[in-house]
Amino acid sequence: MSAVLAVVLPLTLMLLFPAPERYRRLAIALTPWSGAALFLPLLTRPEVAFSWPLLGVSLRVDEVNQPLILLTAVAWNLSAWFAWNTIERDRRWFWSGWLGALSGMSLLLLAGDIASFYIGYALLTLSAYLLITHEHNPQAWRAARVYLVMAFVGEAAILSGILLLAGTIGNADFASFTGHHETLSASPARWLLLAGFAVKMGIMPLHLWLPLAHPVAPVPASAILSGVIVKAGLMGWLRFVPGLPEDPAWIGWTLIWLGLFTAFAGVVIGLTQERIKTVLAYSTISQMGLILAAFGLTILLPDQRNALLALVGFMALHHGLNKAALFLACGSSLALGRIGTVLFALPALSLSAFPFTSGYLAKNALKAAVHHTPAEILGVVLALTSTATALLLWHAWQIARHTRTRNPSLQPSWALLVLSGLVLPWIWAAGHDLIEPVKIYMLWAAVWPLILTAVIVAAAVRLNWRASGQIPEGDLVVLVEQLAGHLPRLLAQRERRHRPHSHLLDRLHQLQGFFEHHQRSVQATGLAALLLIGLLWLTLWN
Amino acid sequence: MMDQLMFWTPLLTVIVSALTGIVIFVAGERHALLRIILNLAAAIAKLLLVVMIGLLVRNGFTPEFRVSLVPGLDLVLRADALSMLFASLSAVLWLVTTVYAIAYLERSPNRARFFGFFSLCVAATMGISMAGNLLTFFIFYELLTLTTWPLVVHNGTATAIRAGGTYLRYTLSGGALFLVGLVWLYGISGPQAFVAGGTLADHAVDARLSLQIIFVLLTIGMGVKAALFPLHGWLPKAMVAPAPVSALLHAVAVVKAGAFGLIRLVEDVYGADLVADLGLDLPLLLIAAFTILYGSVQALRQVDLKKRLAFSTVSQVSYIILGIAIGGPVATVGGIVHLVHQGLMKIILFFCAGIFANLLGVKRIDQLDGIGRRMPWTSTSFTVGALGMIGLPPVAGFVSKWYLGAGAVEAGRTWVVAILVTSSVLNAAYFLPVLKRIWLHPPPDQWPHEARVSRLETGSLVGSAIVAAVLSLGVGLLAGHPLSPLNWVDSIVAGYFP
Amino acid sequence: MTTEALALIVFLPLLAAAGAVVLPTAWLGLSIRVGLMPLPLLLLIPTLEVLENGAYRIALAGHSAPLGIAWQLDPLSLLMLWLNVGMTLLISLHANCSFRPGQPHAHRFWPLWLLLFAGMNALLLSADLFNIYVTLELVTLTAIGLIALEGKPPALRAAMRYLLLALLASLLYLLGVGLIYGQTGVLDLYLLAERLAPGWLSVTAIALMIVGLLIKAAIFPLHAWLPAAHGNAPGPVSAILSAMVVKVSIYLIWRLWFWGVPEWDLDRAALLLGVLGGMAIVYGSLAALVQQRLKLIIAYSTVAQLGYLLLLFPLASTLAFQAASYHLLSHGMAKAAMFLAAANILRSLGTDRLRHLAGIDQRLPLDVFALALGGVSIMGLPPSGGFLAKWLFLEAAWSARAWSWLILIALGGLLAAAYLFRVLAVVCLHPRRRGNHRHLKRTPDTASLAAMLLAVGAIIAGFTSAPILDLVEAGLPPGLPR
Amino acid sequence: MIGLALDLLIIVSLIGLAIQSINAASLFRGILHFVVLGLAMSLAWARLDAPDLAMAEAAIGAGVTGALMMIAYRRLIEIQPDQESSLRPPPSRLAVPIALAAGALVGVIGLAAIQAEPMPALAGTAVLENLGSTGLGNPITGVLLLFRGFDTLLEITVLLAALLSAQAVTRQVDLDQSLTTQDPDTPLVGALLAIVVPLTVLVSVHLLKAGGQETGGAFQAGAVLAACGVLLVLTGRLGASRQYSPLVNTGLLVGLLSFILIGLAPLLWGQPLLALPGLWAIYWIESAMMISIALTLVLLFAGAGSLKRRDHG
Amino acid sequence: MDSATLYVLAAAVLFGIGVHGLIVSAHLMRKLFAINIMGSSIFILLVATATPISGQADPIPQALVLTGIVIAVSATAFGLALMVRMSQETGKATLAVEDEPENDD
Repeated sequence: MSAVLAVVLPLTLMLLFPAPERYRRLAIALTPWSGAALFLPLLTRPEVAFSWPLLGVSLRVDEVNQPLILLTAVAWNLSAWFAWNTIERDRRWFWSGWLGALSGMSLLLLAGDIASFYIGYALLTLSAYLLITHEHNPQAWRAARVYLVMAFVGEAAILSGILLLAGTIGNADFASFTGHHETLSASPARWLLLAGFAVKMGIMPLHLWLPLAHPVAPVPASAILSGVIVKAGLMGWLRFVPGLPEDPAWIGWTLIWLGLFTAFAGVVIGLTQERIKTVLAYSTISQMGLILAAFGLTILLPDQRNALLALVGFMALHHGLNKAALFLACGSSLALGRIGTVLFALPALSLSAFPFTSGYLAKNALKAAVHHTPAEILGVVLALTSTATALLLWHAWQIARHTRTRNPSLQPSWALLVLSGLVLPWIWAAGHDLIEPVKIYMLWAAVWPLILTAVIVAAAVRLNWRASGQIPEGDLVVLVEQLAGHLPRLLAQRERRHRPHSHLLDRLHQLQGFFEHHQRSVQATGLAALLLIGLLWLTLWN
Repeated sequence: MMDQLMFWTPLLTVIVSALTGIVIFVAGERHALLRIILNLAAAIAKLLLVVMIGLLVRNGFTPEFRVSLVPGLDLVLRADALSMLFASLSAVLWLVTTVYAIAYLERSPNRARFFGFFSLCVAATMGISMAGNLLTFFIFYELLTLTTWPLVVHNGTATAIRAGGTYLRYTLSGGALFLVGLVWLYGISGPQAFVAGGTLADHAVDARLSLQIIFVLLTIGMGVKAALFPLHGWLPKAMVAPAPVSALLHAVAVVKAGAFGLIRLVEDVYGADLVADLGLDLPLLLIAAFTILYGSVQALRQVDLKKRLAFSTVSQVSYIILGIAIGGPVATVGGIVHLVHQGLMKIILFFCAGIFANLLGVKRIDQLDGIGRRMPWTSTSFTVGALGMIGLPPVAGFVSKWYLGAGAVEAGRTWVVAILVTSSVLNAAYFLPVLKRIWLHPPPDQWPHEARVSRLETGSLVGSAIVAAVLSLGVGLLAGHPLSPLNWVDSIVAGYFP
Repeated sequence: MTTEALALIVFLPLLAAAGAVVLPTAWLGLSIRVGLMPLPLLLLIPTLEVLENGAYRIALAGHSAPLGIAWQLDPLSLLMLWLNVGMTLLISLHANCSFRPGQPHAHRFWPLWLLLFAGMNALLLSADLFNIYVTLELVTLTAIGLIALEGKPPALRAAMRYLLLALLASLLYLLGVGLIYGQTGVLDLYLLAERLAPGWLSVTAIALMIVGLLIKAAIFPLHAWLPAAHGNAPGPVSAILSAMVVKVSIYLIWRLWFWGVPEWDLDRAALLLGVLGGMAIVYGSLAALVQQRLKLIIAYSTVAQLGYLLLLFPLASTLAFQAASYHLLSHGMAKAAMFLAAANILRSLGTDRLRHLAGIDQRLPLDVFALALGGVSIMGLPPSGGFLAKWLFLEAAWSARAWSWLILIALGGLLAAAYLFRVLAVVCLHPRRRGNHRHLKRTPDTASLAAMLLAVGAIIAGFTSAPILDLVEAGLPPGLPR
Repeated sequence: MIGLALDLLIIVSLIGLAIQSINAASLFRGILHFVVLGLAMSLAWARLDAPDLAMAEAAIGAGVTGALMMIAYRRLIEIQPDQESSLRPPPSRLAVPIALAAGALVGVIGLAAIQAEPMPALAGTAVLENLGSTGLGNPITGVLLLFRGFDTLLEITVLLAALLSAQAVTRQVDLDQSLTTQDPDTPLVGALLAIVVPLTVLVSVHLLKAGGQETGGAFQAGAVLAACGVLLVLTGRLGASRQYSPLVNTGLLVGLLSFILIGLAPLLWGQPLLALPGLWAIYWIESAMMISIALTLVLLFAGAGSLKRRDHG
Repeated sequence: MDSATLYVLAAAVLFGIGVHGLIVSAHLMRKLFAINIMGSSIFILLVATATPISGQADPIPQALVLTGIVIAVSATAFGLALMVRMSQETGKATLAVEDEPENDD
């Protein structure tokens, strides 16, 4: 029941929003708390199935979705408070989108079968559109357009994959996937699904929409877009394309290198950006690359699979909370002096894997996992990602310092989110045996990248390196847009001139008139009769 | 008593509408109230009748009416599960459309003619759904052409007349080929009763080529109405008709008659196995697939709302044909159930387009800006329909798409999934911008042509659209329910694939 | 009984015509009734006889065949008689409105009308080639008189042309009859079969007679007289001419062909006639497509539809016979309905130019409906007699594997739809000016009713074919393949 | 030999007159030639051993037709005195070939028919065999009234139909316009009529009576009687009328009615339809027909619905 | 060459003349002459080609021709009346195609 409530409550509230004012009171009162409904299933851990709605719906909470449910519940609810206080114009649309996205997110997280997951996913995708377009300015429209195009590219891949799966195993429960290993590993569905969900996650080169869309949304919306919604793609991976025992190593390696490439490329491009939310968006891309690398490891190292999967969930939780907190920072603080600085710095450091932060935990666990495996070399690379992240966040901080916000105010929800970003991952890690004992070399491994960062920063300041503005926001999308610019012309309807319809008839009329003119004379009929007599004679006479 | 009931009820469904039509003609233009009452009463009576027959069929009876036209040539009306599917769709949508049409045509001239033919059109549709053999099907099929033509040209403008001409050129030519095929088939194997799995398997060896040609002829005949490429040309032009007509043409009567006929042809005359054996399934599949894409691309190019919807229909109806062409139980379910789903969804869209045009004079897509604020309910209904067309859950369209895709994979035609997905993307490409305009753009200062209408009228118009929207949402949401069309179709298809 | 009934069927209208001439105007209505009304009842008696015992033959004046004239009533002629009687009665209902006794042309119209009726009945009964010639002349002369009755110049011209060509046709026929008599020494149609060997004189004779009849039947390319004549005649006259009069000529060709010379090798000639029929279908339809007047469209439609009756020759089977007979029947009713409806429209509008017909369906709904229903049957759309006929034709063509005829028949329906829907489209067009039809004259209800009855008859013919087809089958010439 | 020469002479004149009647410079001369052509035709019939036809041709073909044409011509020139100057003959490059072909067709058919094996003319033989039992001497009358009486019945119906049709197309307005010559009351006319009328009546009665045994018959007699009527009309003794006249109408129909009623009557006592009950019936019908035919022809001539007597002083 | 043959040839020539006249004459009365001449030629043919029965002329063809003559007269009389009326209505006694407006009412 709690699972159903978590899905249906936001949906109901959303449907109430277009209604006239007096019916909306209840909706308004409940909306900031609607995310909290997700805590209930987290506590009750339900497992329910209904046969009659749609193609059958089953909902459940299990190991895989737990961290993400937690993330969603916390980040969404706190962002909702934030939004409640800051969003002023056009609230109906904002909240419709917000609640729709929440409902979709909840459904996809809780879904236990293919169809339900897809329904949630589609709802999420569409509702997020409303969040992105909220500002109604040209940038927003552009971003929304790119978002929608990319979302549908992803959706297409996902739908293809899902239909391919459905054709072989029907609307299967995820729990039963293990029974279909052979089908799954051979099916192109897998690759389609991987690619489709990668769009949502912002894995390069499918990230086009992300650096455009995240910045244009209102602050709280950006927070959940970057913090939570991108994780929907991850959820898809975890559900649909978990690593299989038969998988060859190259799959793992491919994913890992793709993830690492995304991680670094995101940072490089992010460093050239001038708007803080854009920088943060690229940071998200980078971080998701990291998570992809971790996901790749689950395939590469099958014997550590379960631990690594838990780790991936943990990383998602950690990144989600902290990145959401960082985004909220853009909306409120930055001029608030010390408190603001602290509240910005804490999540930033955490993401950079500063010792004893949740990021540190994650990195440590990863490094431990690759230790003494063929992927050992990754240890160094992972450390370098911390350097890169730290650099990027430093860049963000630099921009933030020079940005003036109107009406700065300290939103408690922001502070709470920062706090939960510090605390919750630790609690989670403690509960899931993810805390490695502190060892010096590990500490050092966490610190040297940051020192490297400091050196680079110092050098940059000294040498006055400026890379800003060299790569446009959204990088590749500019090229794509230029190409796509020709499409409307191709599609444009050419008005065909309507030919006078009687043309043929007129011609026929003349012809018939001419014919009849000559036919009417007795002579013609006589001649015809004579000819006919002859013909008949010939044909009768054998 | 029971025997009599079994004999007459199928005919009664046809008679109810036909009689209504005739009485409306006779009553003439002046008796507006009588006409309204009669229309509604007949629609409700028909619905009840269909429900009753539906119950009979569900309990294993097969009501059948039979009369001989020429010795050896019977007119047979029989209610089986498939016919009840189509009949109930028609009955439900007729009721809704009647309410809509009464409000829509308030104060316009020639209403007696309109509603007369409207009723006759439904009678023909009923006949099509109940037809028990190919000849009966053909008779009502042609009757449908006849009765829809006056509706298409109802506006009486030169454009309407031209459109009507185009409509006839296509449908009557198709009908002629149909007839040739029918006679040919009759010559080979006698009257073609609809029997699950077909009856022609015995002739597959000695009359192989004939059967192939006949199939092509019949497919062309039905494909014209189903707007299969390249036989779809009439459909966009027929958009000049009043909105209820477009709605009826697209959702229930005409295109569906064609699609329904193809289902009958493939499943009940030839049988899916024989179609596959004759090598006809792949060409049909290819045509359907191409039509799906072609219709979507064309829809993308339209600026007129109704035209865009029309091409959308071209594309969507081919899903049905796609389903039966793929073969295999799952895809067949998807195809047949789309008959219902597409009907429900498309009728919303046309209702809404009609409301926009009628109340605000909005006909082009670029005029839709901000109409969502002015007409939230209509726009919401439109949104439901549009999302369903794209195939987004939980609207009904998703269910069909799911079954089609899964069925294609099951039948080993994986590439069809690509068609489905591409079509979905294209659908999104031509519907989402419309939705964006409706909801997110600022409204203009003045609407093109604002009509002053009574609340009752607006209520009936919008109400019909909402009912249709609720239905299509409901059918999708409750797809798993034992009484849903999906399960009904499941049981039908179980007969085809024992 | 049968002889008496048949005698009355011929002589009662004749007497009534005489009565209409000789009696004062006040008695005209009575004469009409006496001449028309009892006929269906009278016809019942021979019907029962024929159904029971097959063909019925009367030697007139007691002199049997080679010497005297015989009447022969077989199922086919029975069907034709019924058609003639039924159609004439229904059309008379209409004529009774436009030519109500007391109105200007009534006392001229009715005697001719009754003579035409009697002539047709005599023609259908006659088994004697020369007697048929005389009846044909009677029918032709009365028909032309009826066409020219109202004295409008186009009608007069049309009548004159018809007269000249009909006389030419009669001469050809008469020459043929003379030659046949020279060859066989008999004039009885049913005695020819065994006596007429396909020598080259007899071939010439048959060819002459057939061409003569083809002229009277207005088969393309000998149709030139028909559209103007049927298009300008008074409504009831157009109706009976198109529905029955032209068709009996083709009926006579059937008789000659299948009963007169059944033993001949006719394949090539049959093909020729079939081709003529096909050309008639195509040409008539195309010509109808470009006419600007309703009645001319319907008249050209007759030119086209007559072509189907010739398809019987190449197909030559039981099915084809049923098809042709059924076509004759349903086309007759439909065409009569259309002409009557057109006459009503013409009468109330003062014109039947297409462009003036816009929106007329609101004013004359019943007539337009009759027009449309008749059109449905002509197009061969179901459910209608026209459809069944087309179906049977197609089946016959299929059975004979005659693909070209099959295509032609299918195409013919489409062409018919093209020209008929052109009319209906105009009718549905909104009139440009509201006052377009302000000066409408009311049509009498009976006039519309007659049109409607015939139209409904044409539709109902789509359901009740069995007895008629059985009748046709019973009356087939021997030795026809199924 | 002389016969052949006579035949040739007749034939040449036939051809010449035919050409002239069609191609004569004026329409009037054409009519004259046509009437003479009729007379030549009757000579031809005589040469072809068909005296009945000769008689009929002379009376009907030449006489009545000629009179009808004349009166029609007169009506035409009242409307448009110059009948032909404004007419352009239809362009006809094909006329001669068609005419040649048609002529050749008829010629070949005729020659072939003559050359063909003589077939037993069953019907003709039967007529000659059965004639004896009827009491009639003229086989043609036998054929026309007894053996193929129905033809004759329909034939007078055709004549009636032609009259009715002609009446239907005749404009009724100018009926009362006199058809008479300028000066009807010349004494000579009266005297002439006093001789001619009884004479023609006598001739026609004779023809009628003769018809039974030798040449003659109702048609010939009717035509002669009609000639008398025409004369009366031309001299103004009879005038066209629009008035309904029971007498005229009864006379018009007495032939047809008698034939039908006497033909139907045998059914009452079980005899075959149209089996005439004896010679009296034949004569009765012949006489009635004669009157009807004569009246019909006169009415056709007068272009009128009825006739009425006119008194001249 | 007997007289029957001669008359047959005469009939042929007459028929040709009739046909020619029918075609080339503009005036309706001349067309009626032509038709009548054609009719006469056919009648001659019928009688001339009849086979005598034991020396006696076959009465049947003669009876037929007699009927034919009457019918021809009837038709001619009607044709004349029609012609007169046409002339009254249109001023001309001709069927020239040029006079007819197309599709006349």
